Amino acid sequence: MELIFEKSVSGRTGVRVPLSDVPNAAPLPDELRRREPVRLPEVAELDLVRHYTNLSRRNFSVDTNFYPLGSCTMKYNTKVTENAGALFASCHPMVALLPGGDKLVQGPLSIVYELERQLAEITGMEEVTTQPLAGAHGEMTGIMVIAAYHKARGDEKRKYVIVPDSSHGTNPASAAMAGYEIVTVPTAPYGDMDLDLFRQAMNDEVAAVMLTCPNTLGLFNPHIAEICAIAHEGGALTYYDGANLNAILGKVRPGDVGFDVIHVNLHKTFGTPHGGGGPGSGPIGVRGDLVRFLPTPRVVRREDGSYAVEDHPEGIGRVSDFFGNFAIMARAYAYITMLGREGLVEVSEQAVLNANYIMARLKEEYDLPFDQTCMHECVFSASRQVQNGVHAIDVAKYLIDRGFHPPTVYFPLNVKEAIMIEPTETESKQTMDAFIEVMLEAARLAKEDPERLHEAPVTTPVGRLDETRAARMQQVCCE
Amino acid sequence: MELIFEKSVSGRTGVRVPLSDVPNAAPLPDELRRREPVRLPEVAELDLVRHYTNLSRRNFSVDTNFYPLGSCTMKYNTKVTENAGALFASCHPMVALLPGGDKLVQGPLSIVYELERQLAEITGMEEVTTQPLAGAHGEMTGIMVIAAYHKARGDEKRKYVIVPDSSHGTNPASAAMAGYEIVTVPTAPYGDMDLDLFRQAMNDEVAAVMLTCPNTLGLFNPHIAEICAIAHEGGALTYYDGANLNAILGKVRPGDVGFDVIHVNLHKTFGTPHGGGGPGSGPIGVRGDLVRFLPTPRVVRREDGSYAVEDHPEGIGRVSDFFGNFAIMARAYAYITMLGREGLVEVSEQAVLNANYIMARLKEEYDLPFDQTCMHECVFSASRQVQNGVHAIDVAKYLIDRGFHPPTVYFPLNVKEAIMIEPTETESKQTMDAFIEVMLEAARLAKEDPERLHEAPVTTPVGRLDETRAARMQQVCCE
Amino acid sequence: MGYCPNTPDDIRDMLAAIGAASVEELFAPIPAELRAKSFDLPPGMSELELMRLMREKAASCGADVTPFIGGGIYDHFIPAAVDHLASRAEFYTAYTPYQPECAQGTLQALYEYQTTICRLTGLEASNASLYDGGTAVAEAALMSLRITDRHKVILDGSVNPLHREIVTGYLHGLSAQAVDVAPDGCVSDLARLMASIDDETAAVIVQSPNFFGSVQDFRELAQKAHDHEALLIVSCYPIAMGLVASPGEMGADIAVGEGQSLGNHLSFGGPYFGFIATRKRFIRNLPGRIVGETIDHQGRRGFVLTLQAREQHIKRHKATSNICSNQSLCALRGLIFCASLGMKGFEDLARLNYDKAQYAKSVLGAVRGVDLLNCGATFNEFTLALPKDAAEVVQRLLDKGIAAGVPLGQYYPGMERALVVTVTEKRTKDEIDRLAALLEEVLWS
Amino acid sequence: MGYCPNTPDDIRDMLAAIGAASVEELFAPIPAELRAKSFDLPPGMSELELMRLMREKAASCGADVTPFIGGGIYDHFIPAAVDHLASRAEFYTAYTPYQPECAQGTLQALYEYQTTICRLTGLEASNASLYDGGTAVAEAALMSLRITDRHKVILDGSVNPLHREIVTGYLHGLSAQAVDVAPDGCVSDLARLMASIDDETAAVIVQSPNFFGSVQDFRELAQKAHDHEALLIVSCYPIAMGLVASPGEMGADIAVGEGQSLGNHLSFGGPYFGFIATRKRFIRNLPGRIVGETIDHQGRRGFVLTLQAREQHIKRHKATSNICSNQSLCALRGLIFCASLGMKGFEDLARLNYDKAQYAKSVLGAVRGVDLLNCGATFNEFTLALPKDAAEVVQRLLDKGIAAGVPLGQYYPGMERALVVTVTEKRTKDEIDRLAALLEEVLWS
Repeated sequence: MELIFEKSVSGRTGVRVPLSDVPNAAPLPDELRRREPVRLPEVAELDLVRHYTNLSRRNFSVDTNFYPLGSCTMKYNTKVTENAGALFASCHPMVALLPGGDKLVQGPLSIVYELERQLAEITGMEEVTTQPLAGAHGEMTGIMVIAAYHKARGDEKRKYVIVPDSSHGTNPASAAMAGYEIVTVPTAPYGDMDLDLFRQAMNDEVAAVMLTCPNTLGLFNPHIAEICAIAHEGGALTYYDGANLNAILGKVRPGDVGFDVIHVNLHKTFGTPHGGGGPGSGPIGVRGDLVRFLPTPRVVRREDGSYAVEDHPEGIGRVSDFFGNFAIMARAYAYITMLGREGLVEVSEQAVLNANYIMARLKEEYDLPFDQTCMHECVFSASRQVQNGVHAIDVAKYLIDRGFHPPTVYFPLNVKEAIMIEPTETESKQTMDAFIEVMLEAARLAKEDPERLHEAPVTTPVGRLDETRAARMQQVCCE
Repeated sequence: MELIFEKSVSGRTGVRVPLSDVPNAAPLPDELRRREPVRLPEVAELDLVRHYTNLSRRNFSVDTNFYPLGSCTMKYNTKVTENAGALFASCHPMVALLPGGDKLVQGPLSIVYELERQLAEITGMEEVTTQPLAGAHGEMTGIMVIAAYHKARGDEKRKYVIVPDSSHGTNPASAAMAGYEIVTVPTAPYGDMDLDLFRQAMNDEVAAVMLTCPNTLGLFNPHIAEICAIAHEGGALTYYDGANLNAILGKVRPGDVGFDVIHVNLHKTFGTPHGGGGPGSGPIGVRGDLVRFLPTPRVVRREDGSYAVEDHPEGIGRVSDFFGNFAIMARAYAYITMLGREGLVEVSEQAVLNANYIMARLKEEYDLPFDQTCMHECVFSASRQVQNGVHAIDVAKYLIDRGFHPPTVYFPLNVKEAIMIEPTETESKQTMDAFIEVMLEAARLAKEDPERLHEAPVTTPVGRLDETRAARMQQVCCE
Repeated sequence: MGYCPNTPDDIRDMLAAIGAASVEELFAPIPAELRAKSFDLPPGMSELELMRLMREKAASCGADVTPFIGGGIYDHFIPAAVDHLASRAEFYTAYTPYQPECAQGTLQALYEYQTTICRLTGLEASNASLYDGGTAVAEAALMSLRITDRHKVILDGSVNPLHREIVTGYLHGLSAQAVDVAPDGCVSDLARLMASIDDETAAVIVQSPNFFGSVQDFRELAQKAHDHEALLIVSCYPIAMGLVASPGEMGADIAVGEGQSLGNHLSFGGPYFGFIATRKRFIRNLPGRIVGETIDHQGRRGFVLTLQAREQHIKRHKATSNICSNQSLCALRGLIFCASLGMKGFEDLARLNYDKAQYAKSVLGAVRGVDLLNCGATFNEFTLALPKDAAEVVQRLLDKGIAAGVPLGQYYPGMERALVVTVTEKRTKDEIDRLAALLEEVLWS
Repeated sequence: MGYCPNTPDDIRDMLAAIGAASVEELFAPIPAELRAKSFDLPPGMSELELMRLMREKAASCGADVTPFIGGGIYDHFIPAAVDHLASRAEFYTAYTPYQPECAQGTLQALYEYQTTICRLTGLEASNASLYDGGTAVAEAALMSLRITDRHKVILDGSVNPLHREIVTGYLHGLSAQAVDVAPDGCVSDLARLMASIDDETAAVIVQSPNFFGSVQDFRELAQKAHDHEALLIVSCYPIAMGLVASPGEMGADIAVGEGQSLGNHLSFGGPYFGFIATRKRFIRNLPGRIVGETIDHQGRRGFVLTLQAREQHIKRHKATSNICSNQSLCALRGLIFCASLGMKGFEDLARLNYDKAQYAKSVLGAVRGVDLLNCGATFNEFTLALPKDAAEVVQRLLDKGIAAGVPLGQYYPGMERALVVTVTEKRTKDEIDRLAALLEEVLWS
């Protein structure tokens, strides 16, 4: 399909700009003026609409396809929460920061406040801030809070953050952005961070340990309380990556277990759409004595029940401009409020049931490196298929031809040829059965007709793309 | 694709019904109660969303494809008018009919009133009613008004309505619904209703003559004033089918020419979407002495500038429940208001330019039965292609494979193998050039590889369907 | 410039291809004396200004009034998914599915819609929609004339008066006779209806629940009609079908109704849709479009417009109706609404309407001086007898932001003190209690 | 039951396939002592009740205040097509395009977005979006540290104070130094900025137009920075790019900014998007995702995520940034906004902002006791010197439904009487005149 720029016709106009009701002003001084107009596409509204409507049709999405992309929690997002989030479109955030402005924005302030309370209860933390704009942003914010904590105690020597080798790449990257050096602890044969190696890595220069639980293998680490204890004993704090929180709603609260800081991905666990890669939202929760380090400002509830915006002078400052990705937060607030206690517990129960079902049905044909009850996702390996020259990517591409978005492949890094499947609770047994059929078919084809898998996908507008060429050419915008 | 009913799983629930805040009531008496629940599909919201999202993707539409469906005026409908129409979603029409209710609905009443004034000015008529819910409904309403006029004059003998053979089928059908018998006048070799035969058909039993102008060949009939005069001389009234009004905005006003009644299709000329076959909206306009026969109620403007709903006691009664398809009317009002005088004139000029351009570019390869300047649409014949065994339908189906919605084929009935192309003013030269390329390609294939055309379409979810089987089976709902 | 895409360069090139010197030249076939004498419209405006104007108008549209009114149109809950799905551009910017290969989306949806209507009404064949409730009753009446080749229709007085007016207009043109049978209070006078049936009768038309809210058993009436080879036409309120015996169960030959309450916004009167269903043997007498199932040459299932020989574009003046554009998109909304609730949800929704109305009956009936008119069983509407003129009471309550009901005087002379109150699932107990309190206040203070 | 589809039968069958007796059994790997001690949330509600609650909250969201405020976020016109297209489910319910064959929609759109950003900023390489304006400035600062391998950043005091706070926080963790240079009134103190640059300097960060609304020429500053092999980072307001010299023209090495004004709703603070563009030679130092063009085995053009070796999922702690989820959908809105206006429309829009602000300057500057602070050239914001405390004035005007501007005292001690006023194309002459009248009233009565 042509680029919108390639559809441009000189002199064609799209949407009409409002007419002016004021006099023309004298122009800007010459040296401040742009030399040439911005070379934007010149298209009619119909061109625009047809272009992006047809472009959208070149995507798989949750609303069109089963999307079992492990570690991403691609659940279905209800349309009512989408509508709820759109209600605040005309609300200028700066009003809240004007003197006396807070009383005009009680609705959205109440949502910030109440969502923070809901998330605190769900995670077992004392307080939450919704400022971080994505999971990784939450991680960085959390590590900044941890750094502020150590600094406030005069504990300046801590320069390391420990992460297991199975962690999301964002964990070490976020800790590094916050100024720490990274210590990576390998996974033990039982699938979790090696406890002994962790013990060895701990010392009084460690600022924090970052864990994902259930981990990226979809396994619940029964040693997390012990890990927290070891860390605390060494003066380090513990960070819980809430990426996989969808598995444990109402079952486990990281705060109860002993974690000090957590981030949650509203776009994974709390039913907000992923937007083709964003926006997300990554609030963090902290235990009691870290509250004072949370970013400024804070939304507070006054005694009269009204809400106000307050500076938070001891905090780490501002990590985003206002209160976070508010319209995403409003969707999550609506989601939590609509599902309620029982609904949220059901989320985790059904997510875990669905993952175990797929695991049970596929494990005859695909290697299962850690054959134990999984949580919300299961990780296979295509190593058996590799013997026939078929790799995880080939299975993935074949699924596309059959109308399924592929699982995550080649992650986590500690499983060779990983195929990581997360069905989520919103998918039915019937949909999973159809997916399982095709996965089994792929396994059969791997033996009988591997070429079919190598050629896939053939039903898409383009076949497998030359990524090396892309990296070499560095063609990232059109001329 | 499966039917939604085939996706039903017993016990599965979709959207949650609100909880009750009142006591359970004693049940209805047994004989009044439904025996079994309605067998509606039992699907989750995700099933529902995925089903209808994917179903929608099996359609061509203006927003995805060029749609030159002659006589349907498939222009692009701006998104802002769509939004404007949606603003009145929560407005109950019965409020307007309650005592004192009119003052609460001044906004929508003003739209009804102003739209009627706009349409009156555009068509050159005295007054307009927006009650008719589609073009054909407007036709029937118009003929009912004409019947009431004759009756009020005590002229009871008139029992015929004259239509040309090239008219839309709705013309004779509507007149028949209003109780008239139909006299059909053939088309003369010059493409319009044969004037001599019309003269012969006229007598004092004729109630009305219904004309479409430009006619369904896309030709402007220069004799319309004469036809009106002949009709009026014989005591008949003249009805203008406004289906093709898009060609003459600001150029010709049927009221000025001498027509007594007109209907306009808001969904053709005035930029409202076609909805997969409806809803449309078919207001009618009438000359001064027919105003008293318009349906009841009327929206009027009081001296103080406020709007009221009034009974219209001499009128033909009610033809629909309230004020017409209001949300469609609101879109049309927004369209007319946004385009304004100049914009509407440009609509017709560009629509006519586009049609003549396509006509000029294709007439070397397709027979053009009436080779003269056309208005908003042009009608070719595939008779040359028939010599190679290729029919209009084969060209149409080939266009589908190439991403274009086919033109109207086999209409009008007075052209053999008709291919009726109406590009509308919203399409660019570039889009038409792409279409022309494919049309020329089809003409070439008709000579060189007719089988290619017979096999088309091959890119759609289904190939050509067995219509005879459908008519024989009469399977119109699933068990 | 308006919304036309062609640039001056495009226009120049196109004129060259045509061989015309100017766009105006293309209008030469129009004789000068036929040219428009006026075209006096204001200049256009941009999106921003347009939406400013439209929002102003929408600010005064009665949306803040709490509606206890129906009259055929009901303030029901619409699941968010309905708007999202029906606003898919591929649905709403397509036209009539004349080319089935590239319109399977619309066609399959309409087939599913027809199935839904058959199941709601308990009948066997539905078309793909009519304009609205009123014209649907009229089309059913015309259909009965065609089937029976008779010219008399008996029209129960408890059918929605707006609909009766439309039916009368349609029949009038065809010189058919409409015999009105006045209701007995709030219920159909079944005895008089039955007595009116004779061998000239094409059909009897009743409504369930009727305009006063009453639900009645029409089985005996059906039998009597059938004894005379006449048809029973039942106009029904689709939400009630979750609880109330369907037209099919009652013995109806044709069921029609206003589909608005199935997922269509109030929108000041439209667009909504009318539905019609009948026994399979009458299928060729149905008006409008019908979608049927078939296969392609590879045996793949597909859907097409079928039995088009009934329709105006083929049969012209001998067509079963003049209808061409129908209300497809509204019908699609109805389908999605039904599918989103599902079998159980639809029943629950109906019950909720019933329960709330029963609660309102008890609370409003307890207001000093207010009586319930004896309407027998009701669904979600009922009729109150007030101690004062109902129109006045309604007007005073409107000033307090509440539309208390439809006063009957304007439709039924002599019933000036009667008020039809509607209670859907959207009305809360608090709102009902508030209506009772305000009614008491308006009546007595 | 919540929104999970499986029925009791499904669950039974699935458990049988798993070999588990109950769902609870699947949670056996979680030791009992780790189980949640509380989960005290209220019961759920239905759609209808939820929307009732949310609409109540939205009724008090300040949407009825006329905003003459900016501070980085602007009340601009959004063409209807933007909402329609960005709400296509295939866009908003997809995820990061890791599988390019079934994500060409997102990928091509992001490629077009990157092109748009390059053209707006006058630079050569853009990524696929960052979080927001503030974090974009911070990412640019970090990028300059990586490129120069230095640890000092000079931060102009007229950069948005909210952004400066974020930059400071980001730099703090890395023990990098942020040198603040106070503005000279409403303009950057170019002399002091230039004097601050030395061979330790990674970058100078300025903003155009700056927080006070002023537009300045940074060419000399760029030259000075480049002389020291330091970078110039310009944070810019994209709408101004229709009229004001671009960062590229000014000699910037990195351009960043808040993308909200390009088609994103105000939404009480987000989601918006940050953008970043740079010279092609620095492309490997960009943070976040980048889409590149390539071909498939048949030579068909396609788009993929490229240069992923920079990113956290590959490079982990050595990545150029930790960013993973970005603001794709908001960037898509920005793209569609720009494309809907086009080259000419975008320029016209910028001019309209400029003209309206110039008009407002003349009208507000004429209010008794009010002066324009000397800001030099401005785009659509400017700073007033009031005869009273600006915070008080703003508060009193808020009570009259008008947000008159951002009082500067809270950000610039000593500027308690200064007020930054924003005028976008959405503010009408009448609203501007009304602001002037009310300002006069509040100041003097």
